[in-house]
Amino acid sequence: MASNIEATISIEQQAHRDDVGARMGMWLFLFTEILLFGGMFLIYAVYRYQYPDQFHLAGMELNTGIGTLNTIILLTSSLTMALSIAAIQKKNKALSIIMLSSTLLFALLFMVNKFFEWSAKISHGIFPGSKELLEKQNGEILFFGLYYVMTGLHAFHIIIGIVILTFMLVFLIRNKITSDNYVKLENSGLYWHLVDLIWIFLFPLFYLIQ
Amino acid sequence: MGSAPTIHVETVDFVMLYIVGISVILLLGITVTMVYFVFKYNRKKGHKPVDIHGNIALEVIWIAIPTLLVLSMFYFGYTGFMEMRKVDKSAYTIQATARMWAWEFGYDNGLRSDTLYVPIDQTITLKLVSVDVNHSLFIPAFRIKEDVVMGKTNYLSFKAKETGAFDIACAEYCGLNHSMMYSKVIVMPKNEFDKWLNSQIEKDSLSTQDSTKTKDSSSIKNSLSSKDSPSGKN
Amino acid sequence: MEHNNTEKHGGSYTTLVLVWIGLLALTSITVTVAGISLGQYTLFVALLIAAVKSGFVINIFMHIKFEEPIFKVFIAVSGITLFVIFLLTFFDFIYR
Amino acid sequence: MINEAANPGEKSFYQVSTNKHTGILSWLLTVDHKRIGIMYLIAILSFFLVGVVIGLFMRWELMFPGKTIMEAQTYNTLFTLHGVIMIFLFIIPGLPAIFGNFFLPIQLGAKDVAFPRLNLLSFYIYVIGAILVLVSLFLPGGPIDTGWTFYIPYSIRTSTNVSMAIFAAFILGFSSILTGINFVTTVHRLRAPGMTWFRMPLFVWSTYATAWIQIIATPVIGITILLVIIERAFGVGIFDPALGGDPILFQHLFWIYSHPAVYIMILPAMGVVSEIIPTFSRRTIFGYKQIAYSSLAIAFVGYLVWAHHMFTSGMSDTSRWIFSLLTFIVALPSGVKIFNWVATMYKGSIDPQVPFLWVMSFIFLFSIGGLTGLVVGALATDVHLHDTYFVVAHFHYVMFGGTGTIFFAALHYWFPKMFGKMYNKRFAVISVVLFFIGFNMLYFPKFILGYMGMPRRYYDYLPEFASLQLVSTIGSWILAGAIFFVVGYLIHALYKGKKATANPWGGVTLEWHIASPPPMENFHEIPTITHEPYDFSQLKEMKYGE
Ligand code: HEA
Ligand code: HEA
Ligand code: CUA
Ligand SMILES: [Cu+2]
Repeated sequence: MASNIEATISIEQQAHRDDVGARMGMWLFLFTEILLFGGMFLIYAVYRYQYPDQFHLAGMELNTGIGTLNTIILLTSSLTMALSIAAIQKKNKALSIIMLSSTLLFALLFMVNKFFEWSAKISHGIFPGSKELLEKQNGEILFFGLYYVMTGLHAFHIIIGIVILTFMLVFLIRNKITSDNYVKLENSGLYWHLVDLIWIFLFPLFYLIQ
Repeated sequence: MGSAPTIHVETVDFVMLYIVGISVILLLGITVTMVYFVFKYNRKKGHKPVDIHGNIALEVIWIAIPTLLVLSMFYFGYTGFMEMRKVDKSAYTIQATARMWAWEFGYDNGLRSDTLYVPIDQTITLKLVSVDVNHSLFIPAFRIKEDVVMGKTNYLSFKAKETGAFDIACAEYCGLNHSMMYSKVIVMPKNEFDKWLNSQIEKDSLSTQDSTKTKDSSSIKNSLSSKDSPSGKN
Repeated sequence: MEHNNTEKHGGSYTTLVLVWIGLLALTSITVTVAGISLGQYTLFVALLIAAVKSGFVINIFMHIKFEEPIFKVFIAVSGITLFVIFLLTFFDFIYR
Repeated sequence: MINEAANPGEKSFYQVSTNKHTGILSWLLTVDHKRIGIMYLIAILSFFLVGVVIGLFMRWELMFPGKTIMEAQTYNTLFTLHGVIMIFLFIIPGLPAIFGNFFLPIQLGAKDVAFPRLNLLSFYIYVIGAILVLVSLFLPGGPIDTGWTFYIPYSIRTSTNVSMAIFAAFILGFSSILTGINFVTTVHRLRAPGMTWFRMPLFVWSTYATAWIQIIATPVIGITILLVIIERAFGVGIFDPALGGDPILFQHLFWIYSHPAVYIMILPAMGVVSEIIPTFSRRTIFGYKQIAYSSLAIAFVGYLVWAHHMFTSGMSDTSRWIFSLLTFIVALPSGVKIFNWVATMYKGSIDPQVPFLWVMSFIFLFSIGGLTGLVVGALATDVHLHDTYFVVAHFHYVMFGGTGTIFFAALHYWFPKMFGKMYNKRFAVISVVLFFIGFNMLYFPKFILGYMGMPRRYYDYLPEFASLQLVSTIGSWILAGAIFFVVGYLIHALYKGKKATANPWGGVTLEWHIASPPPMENFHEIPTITHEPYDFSQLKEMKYGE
């Protein structure tokens, strides 16, 4: 069988590097994320249109303080992410590592916050299928359903982001990402900013209905 | 299906004929041209091919003419449809309730029946509600249909011009016995309908009496009662 | 096919920090505005601010400002698609 | 230009591994787009086989009224599986994943797609999704019985294995998205020098347009599926009317994907047609730009019409007529293509070989399918025909008569290139004819049945429909015979077929400039393109014929 196989070529070694192409691929992927959340925003919009008052009522029960805090945390993490890329471009590896680590730190902080927020809600008996929730009006049930699903899915993206960024940190330390080959870091950054972008819309829609 | 038990029948059949007619002409035109070219320009005949990259005039024509055609199709479809959706103030309202897998028709005097009785020459508005999943009330002979959706009241209106019994089918998949969710609409003269409406108040549904009246195709309907087994005979 | 793979693009540290400050400022505005009752406009204002914020993030943090033009076309295409989907869906719910 | 005379001793991609493995692993771990294409071909054909066998069983059950061979519940799961397999496992990935993977890079003059490893990943995601579909059949609860549209609320009420099956569809969506990302990037970044946008073959154009739909539309069904699963698992109120949700909103989201998806199915097929017709007419395509643009147009306006599947659902009358109007407008670009194809035959030098015969039957069958699409696009008629066999006939004509036919056309057109073997042409002609007869016998009666009022997804039916149903069932056997025959002689050709030359048909797009089967790297050096895609003056310098 093997006798007629003489040459083994590795396409990967051969293929030329194309950073613009890589970023293009990443952006195309981000569009799928946007449309994914777009679908949920559409559901939100329709139900808010159908039950404006009940959405109002339910929105009052969310904690604006925690929401604002998390917004600030995420925005800052976006800044450190961007700084980390800028630093590696400017050949400042140390700064890049510091900034990336802070991004990770903020991400964790966001999750901790989220955890407290959710557990508070759950301890009040508001969670999908709970008796207290089912006693509420339909619009409120839908609001909390969406609240859990949308912020939950967003949190899930944060977790994935944490995993990705951890890998990037390792790459950075091990010089797999360098000042002339950092497209991986850039693409992770794009992903991270997208997560931030989605939060920018989630925040007013859930925490700021007053 | 020669007769026209409602006016929608004429409308729908006209729109159908119109679109299908144009379609057949286009289809034949395309097919004949294609087959003709294959013979005319066959390689065996040794023609030298001519590269024609395009022809603006032609390309404009075959966008413009189909546009006009489809707009006319849309127009007929639209007017025909709007005519079905007109709500008539004087309409007689009946509530149609769908459940897995049966229909129930409620009259305003509290009467309930699993067959739909309606008077002739009177606009009927069916208020459609579902107690479980989606169904769809479909009367093929009247060319009308509307889904029955839980949590939402849809309506369907029609005016029968002929007496007789016509099938009601469920056209939205609703589970195991979806194909057996048949009922009948029975169109009767006004006075008979009134008599029926008043005499039936004490007893509720009396479907046994109806099934003798209906024409053929009752085999499925009868088998409705025995849940799982469809018409075994045929 | 020559691509300059190591081309530098993206803002300086100061730009990034300035943008961040801007984003924080917009956040505080939107929180404050939500407190005042603007009636119907509350939602509109909140979304407007969110849109401005995302404009910053996309252009500066995500480097779109420095990217090849085709990227902007892509973003426009997906944005328009999303908008059309919203619009057409609402034709149902508004006219029910 | 390139015309690298295929040098005889050259090793084809079958003989050169892309990794350090040999044997089966050199395939399973390959990142070569051609090998991945072949693997897709095998996988997709296998699932297609499952789908058709289910289809045959359905026809068997429907042969006579009443119970013929199975219970109602079995029938309900069968048509669901038939739909799910045909849509998600066969026709959506079919042409792009097999022929797109194999030929898109070659036609662009590239050595591979932009992200070869992602390409392999996407294949495995496809396989995992497919396996999940099969696993869901055997779990407690029983196979899914909702129809491929899994409408709410039935899909959250039924006790069958809905979650698993639709999760499989979710997974398959990822595969589709990754393929789309790969193709868009490839087209933008890896065109050979001189390959300007308007020198790209039309198959590339249509695959490119398809890739955009895959990227933009698929996530919408992804989230919809996810929400149904979450709703089933945790009782979250999203669509369930018992909790205030709106089942019609679910339908909107479902069709926001699934209508554009029908163009995922048909666009690559239209691309193949635009390849085959010039090759066998030996002249350039008529209205190249119009065809190229209409592909893009179809991709984008495809988002405007989804609710034509919901004309009787109880949505507002306003949106009913808006969507009906848009539906008619959207049909126009498809019409333009048909006219351009026929015009391409004008003053050509037509050699009606097997692939061309498939294309002719495509034009006929797809036109019927498309034109009946207009019948159901009109409001008044759709109210009567919605959810009847008329719709079933419509979509089999466009999907099977359209894309399915072209699947076979593409297979016959590129078979010599992909495998380096030629099949028996006499058998091939017989099979086209049989296919055509069987197809029309199977599906044409369904138009009449639908008009007579036979609803779809019916296990049992009224006696008045019996004779046409019987005709339909007999047609399914003829059709099955034809397809069997095709598969039979193709497999025979793989082993015993004559060796194929580099350019048996006299095509001029790039794949015909390289050996059959192509060498590992496609091109020794990246070619420089100097011609329009269908410039047959190149033929003078090329060796062609069998
Ligand atoms: C490959 C897949 C495919 C394609 C290409 C199409 C193409 C079209 N479809 Fe089809 N359709 C389906 C797959 C497809 N469809 C499926 C799967 C369903 C059912 C789903 C389910 O419920 O399970 C469905 C259902 C469906 C419905 C809903 C029916 C109902 O449930 O009530 C409608 C309604 O408008 C419709 C319309 C159209 C139209 C107008 C086109 C147009 O794009 C067609 C354009 C083509 C032509 C018009 C023919 C060629 C042109 C000419 C010959 C030139 C002359 C032209 C003019 C005069 C315009 N389709
Ligand atoms: C591309 C899509 C596709 C294809 C090809 C087919 C193919 C077939 N379909 Fe399809 N069908 C659908 C897509 C498709 N279908 C969809 C989406 C639905 C809707 C489901 C729903 O309602 O949810 C549907 C519903 C549907 C119904 C309506 C069910 C109902 O409403 O009650 C019927 C009924 O007759 C039917 C019949 C058939 C038959 C007999 C075939 C046969 O396949 C055709 C005859 C047989 C062959 C062509 C092949 C035989 C070949 C071999 C055995 C060897 C092959 C081997 C290899 C390839 C390796 N189908
Ligand atoms: Cu009720 Cu189908
Ligand atoms: Cu459609």
